[in-house]
Amino acid sequence: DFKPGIIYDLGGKFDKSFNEGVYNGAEKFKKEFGIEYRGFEIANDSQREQAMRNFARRGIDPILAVGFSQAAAVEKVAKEFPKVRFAIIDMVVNLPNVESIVFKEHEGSFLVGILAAMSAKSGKVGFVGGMDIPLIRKFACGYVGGVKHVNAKMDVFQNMTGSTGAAWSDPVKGGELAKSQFDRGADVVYHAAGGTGIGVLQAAADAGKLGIGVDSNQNHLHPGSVLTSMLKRVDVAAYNTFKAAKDGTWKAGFSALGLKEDGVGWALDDNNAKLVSADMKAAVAKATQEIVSGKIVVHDYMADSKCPY
Amino acid sequence: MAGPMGTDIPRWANVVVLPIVNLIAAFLVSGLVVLIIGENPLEVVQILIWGAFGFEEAIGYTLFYATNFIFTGLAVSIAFHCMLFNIGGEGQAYIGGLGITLVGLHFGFLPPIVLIPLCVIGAALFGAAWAFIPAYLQAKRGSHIVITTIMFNFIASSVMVYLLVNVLIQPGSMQPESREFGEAAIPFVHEALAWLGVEFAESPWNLSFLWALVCCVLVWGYVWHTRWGYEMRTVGTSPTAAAYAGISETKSIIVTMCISGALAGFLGLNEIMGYHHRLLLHFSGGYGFVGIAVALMGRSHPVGVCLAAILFGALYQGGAELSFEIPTITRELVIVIQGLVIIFAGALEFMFKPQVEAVFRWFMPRRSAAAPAE
Amino acid sequence: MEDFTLFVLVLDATLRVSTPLILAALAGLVSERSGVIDIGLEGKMLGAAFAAAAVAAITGSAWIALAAGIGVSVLLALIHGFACITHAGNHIVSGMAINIFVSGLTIVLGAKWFSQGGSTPQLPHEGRFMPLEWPGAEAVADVPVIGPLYSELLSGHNLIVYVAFLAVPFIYWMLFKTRFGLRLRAVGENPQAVDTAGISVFFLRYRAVIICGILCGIAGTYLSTAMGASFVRDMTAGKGYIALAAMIFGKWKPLPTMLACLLFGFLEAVAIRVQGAELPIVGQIPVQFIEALPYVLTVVLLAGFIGKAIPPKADGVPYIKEH
Amino acid sequence: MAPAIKLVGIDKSFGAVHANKDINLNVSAGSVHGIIGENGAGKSTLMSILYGFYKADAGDIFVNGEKLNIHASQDAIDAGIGMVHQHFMLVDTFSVLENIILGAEGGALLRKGVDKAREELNRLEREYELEVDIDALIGDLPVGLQQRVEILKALYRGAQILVLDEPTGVLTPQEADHLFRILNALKDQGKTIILITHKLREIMAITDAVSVMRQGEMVAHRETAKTSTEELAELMVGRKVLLRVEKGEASPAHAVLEVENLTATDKSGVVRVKGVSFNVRAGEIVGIAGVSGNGQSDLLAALSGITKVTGGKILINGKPFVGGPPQGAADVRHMGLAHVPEDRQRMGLVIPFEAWECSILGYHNEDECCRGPVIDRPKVIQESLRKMEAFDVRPQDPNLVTGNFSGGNQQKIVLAREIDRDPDILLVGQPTRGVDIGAIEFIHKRLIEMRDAGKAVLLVSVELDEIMSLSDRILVMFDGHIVGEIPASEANERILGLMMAGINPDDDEEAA
Ligand SMILES: Nc1ncnc2c1ncn2[C@@H]1O[C@H](COP(=O)(O)OP(=O)(O)OP(=O)(O)O)[C@@H](O)[C@H]1O
Ligand SMILES: Nc1ncnc2c1ncn2[C@@H]1O[C@H](COP(=O)(O)OP(=O)(O)OP(=O)(O)O)[C@@H](O)[C@H]1O
Ligand SMILES: [Mg+2]
Ligand SMILES: [Mg+2]
Repeated sequence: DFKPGIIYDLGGKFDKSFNEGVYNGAEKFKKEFGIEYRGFEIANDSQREQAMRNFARRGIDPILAVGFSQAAAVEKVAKEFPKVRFAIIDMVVNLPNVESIVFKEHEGSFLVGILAAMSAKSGKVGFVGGMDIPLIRKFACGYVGGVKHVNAKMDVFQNMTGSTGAAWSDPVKGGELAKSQFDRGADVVYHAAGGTGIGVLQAAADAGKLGIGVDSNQNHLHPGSVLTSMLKRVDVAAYNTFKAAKDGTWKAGFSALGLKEDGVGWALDDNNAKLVSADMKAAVAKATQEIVSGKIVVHDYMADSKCPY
Repeated sequence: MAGPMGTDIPRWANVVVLPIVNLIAAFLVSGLVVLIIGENPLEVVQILIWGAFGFEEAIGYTLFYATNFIFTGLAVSIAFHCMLFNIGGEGQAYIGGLGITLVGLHFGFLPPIVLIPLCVIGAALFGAAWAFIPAYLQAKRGSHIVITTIMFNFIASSVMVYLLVNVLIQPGSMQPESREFGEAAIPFVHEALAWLGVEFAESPWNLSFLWALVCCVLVWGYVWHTRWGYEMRTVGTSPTAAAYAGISETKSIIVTMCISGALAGFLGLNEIMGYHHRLLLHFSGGYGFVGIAVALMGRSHPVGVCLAAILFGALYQGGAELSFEIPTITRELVIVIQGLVIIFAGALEFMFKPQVEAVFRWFMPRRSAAAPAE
Repeated sequence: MEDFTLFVLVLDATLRVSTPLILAALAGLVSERSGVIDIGLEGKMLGAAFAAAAVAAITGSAWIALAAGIGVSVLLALIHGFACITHAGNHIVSGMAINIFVSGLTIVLGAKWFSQGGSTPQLPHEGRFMPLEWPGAEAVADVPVIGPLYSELLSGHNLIVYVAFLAVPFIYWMLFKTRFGLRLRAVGENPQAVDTAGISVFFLRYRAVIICGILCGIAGTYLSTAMGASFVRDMTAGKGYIALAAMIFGKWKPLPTMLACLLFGFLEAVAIRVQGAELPIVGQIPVQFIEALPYVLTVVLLAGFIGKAIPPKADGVPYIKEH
Repeated sequence: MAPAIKLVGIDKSFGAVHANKDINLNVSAGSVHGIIGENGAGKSTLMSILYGFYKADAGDIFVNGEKLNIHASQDAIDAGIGMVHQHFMLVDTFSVLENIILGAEGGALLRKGVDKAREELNRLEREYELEVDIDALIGDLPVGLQQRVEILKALYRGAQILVLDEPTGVLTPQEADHLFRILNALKDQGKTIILITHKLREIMAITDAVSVMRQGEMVAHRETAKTSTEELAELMVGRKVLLRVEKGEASPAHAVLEVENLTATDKSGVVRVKGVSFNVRAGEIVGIAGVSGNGQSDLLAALSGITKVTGGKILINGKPFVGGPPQGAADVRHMGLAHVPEDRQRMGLVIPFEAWECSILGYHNEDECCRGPVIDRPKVIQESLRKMEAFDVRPQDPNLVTGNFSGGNQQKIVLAREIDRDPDILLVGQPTRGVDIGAIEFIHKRLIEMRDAGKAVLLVSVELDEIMSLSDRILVMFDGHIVGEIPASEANERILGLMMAGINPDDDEEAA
């Protein structure tokens, strides 16, 4: 019988960020098809392999590993259990029984950068990252690209919350960082900081400024104060993987989900409808089109560890 | 604390029975927590024990974690003998891992028989170096070592993130990790057993475990059988007597802390050289702090440290199986238990002493007529 | 002018960031003045932050939340007291244990109650301590110098910020001008002297520990219901340890302790703004360096620039009395 | 009239130590009542029970005829009992005033109480010759003044019954006389005084009645007028006491230890030894007398290499010695100096160590203890056993924890270690403090033997009897200086007492 499983990364499934996105996708799958799945949150690095092997041994299939840190474990365990199907998000593992899913976060960030630039009257916007790692710089770089695409003279303040794991879950510091950017004149602040971002959005709401959410749709957190959210559709990825496996259409291989694949995007709903003018919608739509068509190539920070904007 | 009382209670009552009573108390309170979150404590215990010892892989994992705890537990306990409270095991372990990584990255091509001793040296040097500064400040400037080692944990964390993100990261990789060192590594126990023709389930349990046991013996010998250990204990118990005897307090503090740091640094042997084969962010994952609990439980004696380390290893492994089996129980339950063990075995160490002694007196022939009236 | 406003804003942030440090450092000060070392400030704040956020999420009242935060913190303080005062346990071990225990328990309970991986839900406005605008703040905001000082720096903080700064003279007064303070200081220096003067050492120390709990409770409540708007795991992020360092800096005296807290707060506030900026000569400073700066500074200062920090003589020494 | 204090059947044990055994005591109102007993006889314990500091296992306390339930010190204070403890109960960082009002502040706020206290204290100071600067910090005051603060503290609380626990241990004979004048004044005011001491001279000088304790028991009560020192001494130790040590003439030879213009500081950097010069020759015992705290301890520490010498010269066997930590104490041993420290519990021994471990303290790096870095345990234990036999340490068990030996036996363990290696010079500090009379005789004999074997001995003691009976020459230290030297044959208590107070006896005679 069909029993899929998920191994979440260290942040845990309620990180309000992408682990939670995966969780939402899986829940959707569960509701739709009435199929139970197993989830496991690891407590330390050594448990990745253990949990994966545990799953595989108990006949759980497919196994979805969330986060780039799981790559080594997937590589190892997938070799041991060649009959079990594995999937990994945010990293590539080249094995015949592994599906690798990565996202082009820079493209989504580019779009919200455009929106930020257009709604910032002061000409200044901000970015608050979580832990200072390349992945987050990739978000930042795409965002800067979008802002400069609108107006090359605009200032973008950038802050990283810190260098330890706590940087993902320090909303108080996130709030302070955002406040400092508002103090310096920023009108909109985009966060890619997991739980820390909650503080960023809160600070924006408290200060009467705008925040931009990330990963999941966070517009509802402070209606009217969240300009939009950069969507990284890990929920869709999780859902699709499970569904494909159920339907027997699952394929190993590599997919990079960008705008074209609907893997990233921006959120528009009742909560932010008033904040996004027709002009802005048009500009984003245009940019989307140009990116999809290849006319605009958003720079990927991780390709060369540089940000040209 | 309690003076050398001329009581008629056998020594092992305080050394063995009391810690067990404390442990039971800690587990009873933990059971209460389990009840509060609406689960059945008995079932939890069952799963914990089965998850820790119920099958070969579980045993492997338990002993893998135990190896970590032996290293950090020894580190804390040797410092205790010099009356130093080394809260910095975490940072020293982390930096020790850096030493191993540098060796692994530069000499990964060497055969294991050469590489592994080099790693041991690398870990010891780096761990000791990180302990040296707080030790020096304590010995020479009187800066409180508890505070400085706490600060050094935070500093180590920042240093390592900086290095991983900017220096050691594999070019092109998004992960703040070093590259893999190559083939050479400390063999896994299941591999080693396979050479001997014994089959054992695969687990991260590796031969660092043997080195941990060797360290226990070395620490035991050092503390109780060498003149350096003698000097260290003298400084720890009576600094004035040490000054009288011409023993350098400064030297003892620094040497002890360096040994402590080196022992903590060995954590990386197990985690990095034995299992991950590359440097990970936060691989020290709190093991340094657990070392405090292990040292307290183990009464700072290597045998006690070993037993306590296995206990905590079992908790970690059993706890993982537990959250696997009962999803409503989060993995942090193990941290709660850990905290309770430190409270009961450490801070409330002697709370049950009167009761334990009373029980012993009950069973023992009375020798002193003048038992106190309390 | 621009620079001045910016500077005022940095000071403003300094006040916000320093508030929990001041409360926690004063808490540690009262405790250590009575002879009880407390490295469990972190745990007490964390416990209070959780309790406050949890209660605020359920009741929607900031005041009940504050009561809950204080209640939990005092309970933890009493456990510490029970270990250190009644059972003559090791103060550092007890403090450590409480930190570890609380960091686990808040998540276990939080996960059970709110099913958000240990966090609490976002708090509504009534569940939080919101900024208080002083009369006329709007009006004078544009007056040069005075304007920003009044409307940004003084006005517009939440109640707890003011409480923290008022707590400093209050604790000073309590320690040095009252009978209770005299006895409390005496018990931290020479408990036998207090005992033979006919005063209970245990009761005095318990009261000190309770005051410590109350202050930590306020600090924790501030984190989750005033500065932030929910509880997240390990949200104290080392503030308890920084407060401890500040107390040592301040040599166990209220006013210097507050200044030390302000210094650390200022550092953090500046760090947030310097981060990522290109500075002359040194270039861009790595964020990790800035993050480690308070810790490095603490070590450097402890190593000699503050002279000798002499703790109360009986600090951390259990008082054992034969009966 | 009912006795001021009446104790009936007081019993108290600390674990295995039975400190007070069924004690009865009557102290009549308006008298000075002495309690004597050897170290560890249980005097302090008894008084601490009276003062509510300890709780008796059994027995009743009556004050002015009324039965009193004393649970805490406050009850005793309320009943008008004041106590000056053997170890002062003062807060060093507080002012005199703060110390005095502690516990009797007169209101929740300090302000009012402080003003009233000033007035009251001025009155008390004048009335009883108890002058002291009430705004000075306690830590800055010499012990004699600290004691006055303790007395003031008790009087301030309105004490009618004053207990003084060995008040003269820290005083010169002259200061002690001043104290006795104060006590007499108090007595004239109708107050009752209990004076604890083990100095017979003081009992005879001031008390009206005296009770004797021995090993936890109250063995006798006497009216002072109807007893004698000899009787009291015998009651105290339970047998006839030999008050003089038998020894022959000394035949000193070359100087083994030469000290020239030595200065030294204590831990906090205060100069304690101020330009001291003397020598100790082979075959003689030189005694250093002085009230404790006048630099003797620091002199010993400097000579034995524990602390750094800040000026002057030390020659051992003609070779210069530069001491100071960390190596000093080890170096000096190699030069042939051994040191029996004043404080055996904190210096001479490591209390939680086993006896064999303590038997090599300071010599643990010597070749005979070790094979390489490893301590040769069997050999050390055997050596330790041999030394225990030679010095009659009981019990003869090298594996026993040091703390479980009695005080006298602990002292013998230290002596055995230091004397056994046959040093050229032996420094001895307070060799018989807290040691029973039998052990005292033994220790004194060994010191004389060492002298007769041609060794140099430097003896520091606060017991004038000990100094006078053992030494061949006596140096007196006062305020860091050596203020005089006299041959033992010419010394008596009065002369030494004056010198110990920094007064030249010749001047004093002229003045008289
Ligand atoms: N707190 C305590 N715990 C254990 N034993 C104690 C304690 N206080 C006193 N004793 C023991 O009780 C006995 C009597 O001690 P106490 O202090 O009353 O003697 P003392 O007559 O005052 O002697 P000294 O002249 O040395 O002051 C001693 O054997 C001592 O070791
Ligand atoms: N703190 C203690 N712990 C355990 N045993 C003790 C302690 N103090 C004393 N004892 C035991 O009690 C006995 C009496 O000790 P104490 O010090 O009162 O002896 P003492 O009669 O004063 O002898 P000495 O004259 O040699 O000092 C000793 O044999 C010792 O073993
Ligand atoms: Mg006494
Ligand atoms: Mg004795």
